Amino acid sequence: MTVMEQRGAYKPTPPPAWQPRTDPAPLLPDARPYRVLGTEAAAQADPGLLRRLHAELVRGRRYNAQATALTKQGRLAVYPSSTGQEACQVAAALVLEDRDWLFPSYRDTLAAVARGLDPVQALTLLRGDWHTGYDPREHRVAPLCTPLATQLPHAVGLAHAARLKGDDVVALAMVGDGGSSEGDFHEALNFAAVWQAPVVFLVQNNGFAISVPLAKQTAAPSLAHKAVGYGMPGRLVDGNDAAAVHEVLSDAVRHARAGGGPTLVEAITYRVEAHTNADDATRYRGDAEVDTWRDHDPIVLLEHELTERGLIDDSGIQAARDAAEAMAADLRERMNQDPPLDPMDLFAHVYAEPTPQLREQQAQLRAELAAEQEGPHR
Amino acid sequence: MTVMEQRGAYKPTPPPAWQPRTDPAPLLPDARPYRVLGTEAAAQADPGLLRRLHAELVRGRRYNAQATALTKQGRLAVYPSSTGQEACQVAAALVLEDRDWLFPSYRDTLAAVARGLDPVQALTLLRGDWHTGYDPREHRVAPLCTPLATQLPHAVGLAHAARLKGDDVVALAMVGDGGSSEGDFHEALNFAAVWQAPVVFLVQNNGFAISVPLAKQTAAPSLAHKAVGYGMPGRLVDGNDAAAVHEVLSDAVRHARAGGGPTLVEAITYRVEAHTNADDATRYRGDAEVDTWRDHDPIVLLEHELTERGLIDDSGIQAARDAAEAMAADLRERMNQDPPLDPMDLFAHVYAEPTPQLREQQAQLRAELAAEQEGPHR
Amino acid sequence: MTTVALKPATMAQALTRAMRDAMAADPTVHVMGEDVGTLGGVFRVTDGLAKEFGEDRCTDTPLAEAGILGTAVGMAMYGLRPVVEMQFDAFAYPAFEQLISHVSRMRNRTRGALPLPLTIRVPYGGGIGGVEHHSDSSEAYYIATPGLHVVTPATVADAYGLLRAAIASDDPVVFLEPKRLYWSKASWNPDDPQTVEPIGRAVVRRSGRSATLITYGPSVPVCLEAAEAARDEGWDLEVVDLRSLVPFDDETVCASVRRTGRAVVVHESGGFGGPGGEIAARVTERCFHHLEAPVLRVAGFDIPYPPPMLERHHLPGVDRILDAVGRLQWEAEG
Amino acid sequence: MTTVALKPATMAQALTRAMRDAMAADPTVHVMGEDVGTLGGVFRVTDGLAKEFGEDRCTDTPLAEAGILGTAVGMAMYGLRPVVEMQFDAFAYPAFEQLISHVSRMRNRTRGALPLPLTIRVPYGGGIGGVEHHSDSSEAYYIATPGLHVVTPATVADAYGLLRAAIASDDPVVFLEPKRLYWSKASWNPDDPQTVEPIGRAVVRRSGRSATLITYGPSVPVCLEAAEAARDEGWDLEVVDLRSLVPFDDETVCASVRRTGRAVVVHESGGFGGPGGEIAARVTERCFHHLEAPVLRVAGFDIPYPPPMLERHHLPGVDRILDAVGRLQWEAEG
Ligand SMILES: Cc1ncc(C[n+]2csc(CCOP(=O)(O)OP(=O)(O)O)c2C)c(N)n1
Ligand SMILES: Cc1ncc(C[n+]2csc(CCOP(=O)(O)OP(=O)(O)O)c2C)c(N)n1
Ligand SMILES: [Mg+2]
Ligand SMILES: [Mg+2]
Repeated sequence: MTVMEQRGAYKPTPPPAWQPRTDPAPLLPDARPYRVLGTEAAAQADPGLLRRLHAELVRGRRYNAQATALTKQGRLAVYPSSTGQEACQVAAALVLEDRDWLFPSYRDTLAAVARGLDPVQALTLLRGDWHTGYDPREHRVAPLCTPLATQLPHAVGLAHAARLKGDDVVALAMVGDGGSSEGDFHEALNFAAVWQAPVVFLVQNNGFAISVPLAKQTAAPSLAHKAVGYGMPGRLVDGNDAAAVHEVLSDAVRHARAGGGPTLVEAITYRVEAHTNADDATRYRGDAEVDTWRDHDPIVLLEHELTERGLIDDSGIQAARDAAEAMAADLRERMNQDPPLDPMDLFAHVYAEPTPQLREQQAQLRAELAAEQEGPHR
Repeated sequence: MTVMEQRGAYKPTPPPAWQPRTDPAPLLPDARPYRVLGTEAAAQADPGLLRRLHAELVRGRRYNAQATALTKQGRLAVYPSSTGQEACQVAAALVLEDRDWLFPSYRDTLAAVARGLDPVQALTLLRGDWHTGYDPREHRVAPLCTPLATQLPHAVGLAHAARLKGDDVVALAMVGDGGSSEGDFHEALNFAAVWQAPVVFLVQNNGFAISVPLAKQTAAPSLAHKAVGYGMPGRLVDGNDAAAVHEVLSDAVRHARAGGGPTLVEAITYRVEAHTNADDATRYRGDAEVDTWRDHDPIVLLEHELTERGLIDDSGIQAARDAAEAMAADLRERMNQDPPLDPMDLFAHVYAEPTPQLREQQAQLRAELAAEQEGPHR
Repeated sequence: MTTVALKPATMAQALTRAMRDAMAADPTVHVMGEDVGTLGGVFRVTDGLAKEFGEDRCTDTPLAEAGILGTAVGMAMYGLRPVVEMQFDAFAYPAFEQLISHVSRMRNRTRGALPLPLTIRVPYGGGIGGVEHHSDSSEAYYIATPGLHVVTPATVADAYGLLRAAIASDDPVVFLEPKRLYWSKASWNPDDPQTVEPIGRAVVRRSGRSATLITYGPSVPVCLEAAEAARDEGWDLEVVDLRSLVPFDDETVCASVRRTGRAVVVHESGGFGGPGGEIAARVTERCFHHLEAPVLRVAGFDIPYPPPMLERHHLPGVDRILDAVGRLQWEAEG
Repeated sequence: MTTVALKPATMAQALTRAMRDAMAADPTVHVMGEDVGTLGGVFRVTDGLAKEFGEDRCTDTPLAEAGILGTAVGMAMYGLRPVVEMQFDAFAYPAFEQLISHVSRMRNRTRGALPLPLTIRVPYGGGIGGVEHHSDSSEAYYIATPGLHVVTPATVADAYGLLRAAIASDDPVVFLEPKRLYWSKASWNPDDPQTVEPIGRAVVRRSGRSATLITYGPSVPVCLEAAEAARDEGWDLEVVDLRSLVPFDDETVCASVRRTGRAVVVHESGGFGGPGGEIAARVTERCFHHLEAPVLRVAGFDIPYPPPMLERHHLPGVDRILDAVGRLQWEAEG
């Protein structure tokens, strides 16, 4: 049709009705991170929960310290500590039901342990005897994920599959501030929102991606503000306030379970230690900044609240510490044993059935090992 | 340090001052797409600009029609028409200075032509004689980009490089609603905002990614709402209102040039024709929907405004049509000639200097072609 | 289940039928990708599945390949069997991190606890006049990634049989569909109980005694044509269709080469670093003393896939294959 | 420009020096990547560059590899020479679409109008006790992508010379840095005017007459060690360091193999579909009548890279190389 014809036929009309697909207002995070401890909201918090959180934080801190010590003794290849981030780690684990799934990043060993994983099995990846030390299906904990943000679409797919099957399962996926820059973050959040999948995304904004501070990572008002661009609610929480993180995540899990779709939670926290034992944090930040955060320590915050309100006494605190020490002693002892290693395993799990090629290679290695046993280096 | 020691040393403090890094309010798009034509704002519009836009729209529509006709004659391998989207195409080209760069997607041949490219050269990719028919540096038009959203980081990098060099250059990058789901979209917008690069992102939301409607693509209030998650302004505009698109894009270009950083513009438009000549749109949408959009035609909107306000008369309209017909006749004639083809070119531009391997392969092909010339198929 | 008379059927139809039968037989099979639902895919290979099984079983995803494959991984972790369509070969590249770092490794990572029964369908190769990024042969990337099976049919029957096997496999399978064979036809009766073709077995498509053409996918018909033409030159060529690049059927291939003493590997994918090098090397390792000539390769040039008007110069054709056969040092024999 | 006495220097220091000298000589050279600025990179290879040249010349990017490479493409389009660091081999995968569909093709796509003078530094390979995704050998993907140069140094001097050449190249170069050689040392005086080592030339690292070991990158020192050990068996091995996989130096390699009549290709990357197949195939094509035995390959197994405690079983070591040499059909000779 030529323009001439069109002109005769058409009248300019207003644009076909266009509506924002959802109301953006409720999706936007509050201007300040949500807090419970030290605020009026604390009065509403369940004392039993607070005590449970406290015990787990204390255990978590000790776990981090012990694992870091194990790197120095050569018992771990590397350990990315979550010291200072224990509130996020613990709350993420505690808000989930048994049937739910946790998708941890490589820094979230502690969350897996708080969910009930054997502390030694959780360290397999970092000890280096295998890539994953536990059966993810048994524990509903996905393998600790190293390629940043790549676990997020897995969480979405799993949650979606569960919903399709009619199972009442929520997936909680953890990622760092740095990881939020990856394309997989974007794609996962978008799929989750379009599918209304029961997923909760927890961004631990600990201020750094190795040496790179948040200001070089994003110019957004907050990472939680990204949520509106996917059509899901964004929530901002004080990541060192275990009660607040627990509450915000619980709400998000409940919302997801009820069919309300995904939520993006940004927890403002801080990586108090270096990126890993191999990192030298003095190259990119000063002590003063670290100290302000040490003062806002998740354990101290919670212990203070509990003490002030008479919900815990010294013996209660001591009991938590004793339990933590017992866990650490057990961990130390078991990690000091060499793990069993079988080189033949290299070929066992590449495919359901080894290919003819892998069988040949396995035979070759077996022969080599036998020769090694027999005689010295040629 | 044990928890015990910490407890003595620390007092729980409020969280270290946390501020939203930017105020989100001004970054959010208005609730309704911005319009000029048929509104009071039209009175402010420059008549010369409106007439220029009109002439380009008419030419653009004709270009689309002619290119589609060429597919039927086997003169083009494929043509993704921008019929109905000419306002976006033309405005994107016209808001740029000569030194600025345009980054078109595979649907944006017309934008390249409106920027001044030879209409035949712009079709090289789709004719299939080579991948790109023009020198991108000469025209400051990047190659038409097929892998969706991958051109966006290029635009960011180029704009950033120009700024580093002290050049006053803006890049305008075009992408579709479907393309906004790709990870590269996310990464590009984030880099642009962090670097405060002088880029304008224009999303032509034409309702579909091939057969997939927007509702399966995103749950966001609008695509423009994604902007706040990067810390850049998001703008929503009626994509069939050439004056409005021109104004919004001009503002964004001015903002970028002044050092204000990137803007995300979502233009609400509609793909009136099938995805390409090879697509069968009746499989996924009905005529009724298409008709509402045909009624909101960019040319009719603008022609109506111009006529009502006495800014154009029938001879003016006729002149625009005559110019369009002349362009089409020239295009038709030149596209009916077989393009020169040199198989040896296959090897010429893989590297600055062909590798020894490519020289061998080139010699092989040369010999084969010579043999072909000499005798028939063996 | 309604049955349609499809004889002769195209490869595209056989593929559709394979998915349909798999979906009917197993409720955990889910098809997903760009435009696979309402449209039935840009090649119509998923035509009718959304209608028959609903959009939850055959899903139009958002436009993001890493997201498609990544969510499919999660679905497989929960016990589904996703069948993912990548719209074109080159549009699988955004999903490579998910493919290499997760799809291929999840079983290994978890000592077998998390197998991923995932099929990734990739229309591949040229010869259809597509503009850039629509004709890549990307198999070199897949075969260099341990943990993936890499399968490609060349016939209508294999399209059905191998896709059924891929979907049934407890391992991830990259299923490469030769685009230009989508419309190839064969008399094939889909209502006969179809044999699922086990993955990992090559087949001799044409017996011959002079030399072996080792090939797969889109190059199989070209090699068969070349073998016919070669009769004029006095050569009786054997044609082996690999069907599966991983696992590789050394036995069938080497048995042929030991018989003929000469071999040419033919594929469309670029020569340098392409599958032909692997194939030639392993055949040579295993059959060295049977070889009258080095194993030669006929492959695409080491260039980005050319524009449509020039692609015929790039694609291995009958003449180029026969030229290579001619270089197999025949004088040495006689 | 301040000069530092660096003798003996490590490979990491030579690489740093190469970037520093390139940046000093050419203001269009920009270094970018994750943690390359303030931290100086996780391997400290960019140490001091941000301080000396400013953060605009050595930039900490957001954490997104496709974004890094994609923006570098744009920067190169505007005339800069970006040097991109991918933090580890496996973290280059998210950038593969940009690499394959743009970096490798932009020159070709535009008939030479838009060359991309881009260097992509990828620390690669194992042997450093890294957990999963930190030890991949991904060269098979790169060499199968026409339009890329693929280069890898094995010595301190080559690290400098080849990186200078890569940065000076008008083509994109994937520069593979063998992680476990970062701390290898050599007496190398950076204050001497350094010869930039042209890309595309292999070098004979050790002359020998019995057989040729064809290798590159992290396997070069292993092969040299094997060659020493082989003397006890009466074998005098030649070791060819390829240095550049693309372009490939057929001349040097084939000259050696024609001399020795036997060859083993050694690399850490998985065997199936790895570079060894290509190398063995092309050497065989070119030197068939000089070969006393098939060209053999010693490579990593066809498995995902193993965890640190098992990696020694995976990596080609002296014994495995000598076993292969022992299979080169010596009886056939005497
Ligand atoms: C895709 C990918 N790129 C790069 C890396 C290397 N890397 C490991 S941790 C890290 C920083 C992560 O920062 P963030 O996401 O904030 O998590 P955090 O370490 O602070 O917990 C980087 C760059 C990686 N693991 N994956
Ligand atoms: C990375 C990638 N994936 C898939 C495709 C195939 N494809 C071409 S156009 C298209 C739809 C694009 O939709 P949209 O971005 O909305 O642009 P429009 O066609 O509407 O202009 C698809 C899926 C592609 N070109 N690139
Ligand atoms: Mg962080
Ligand atoms: Mg669209």
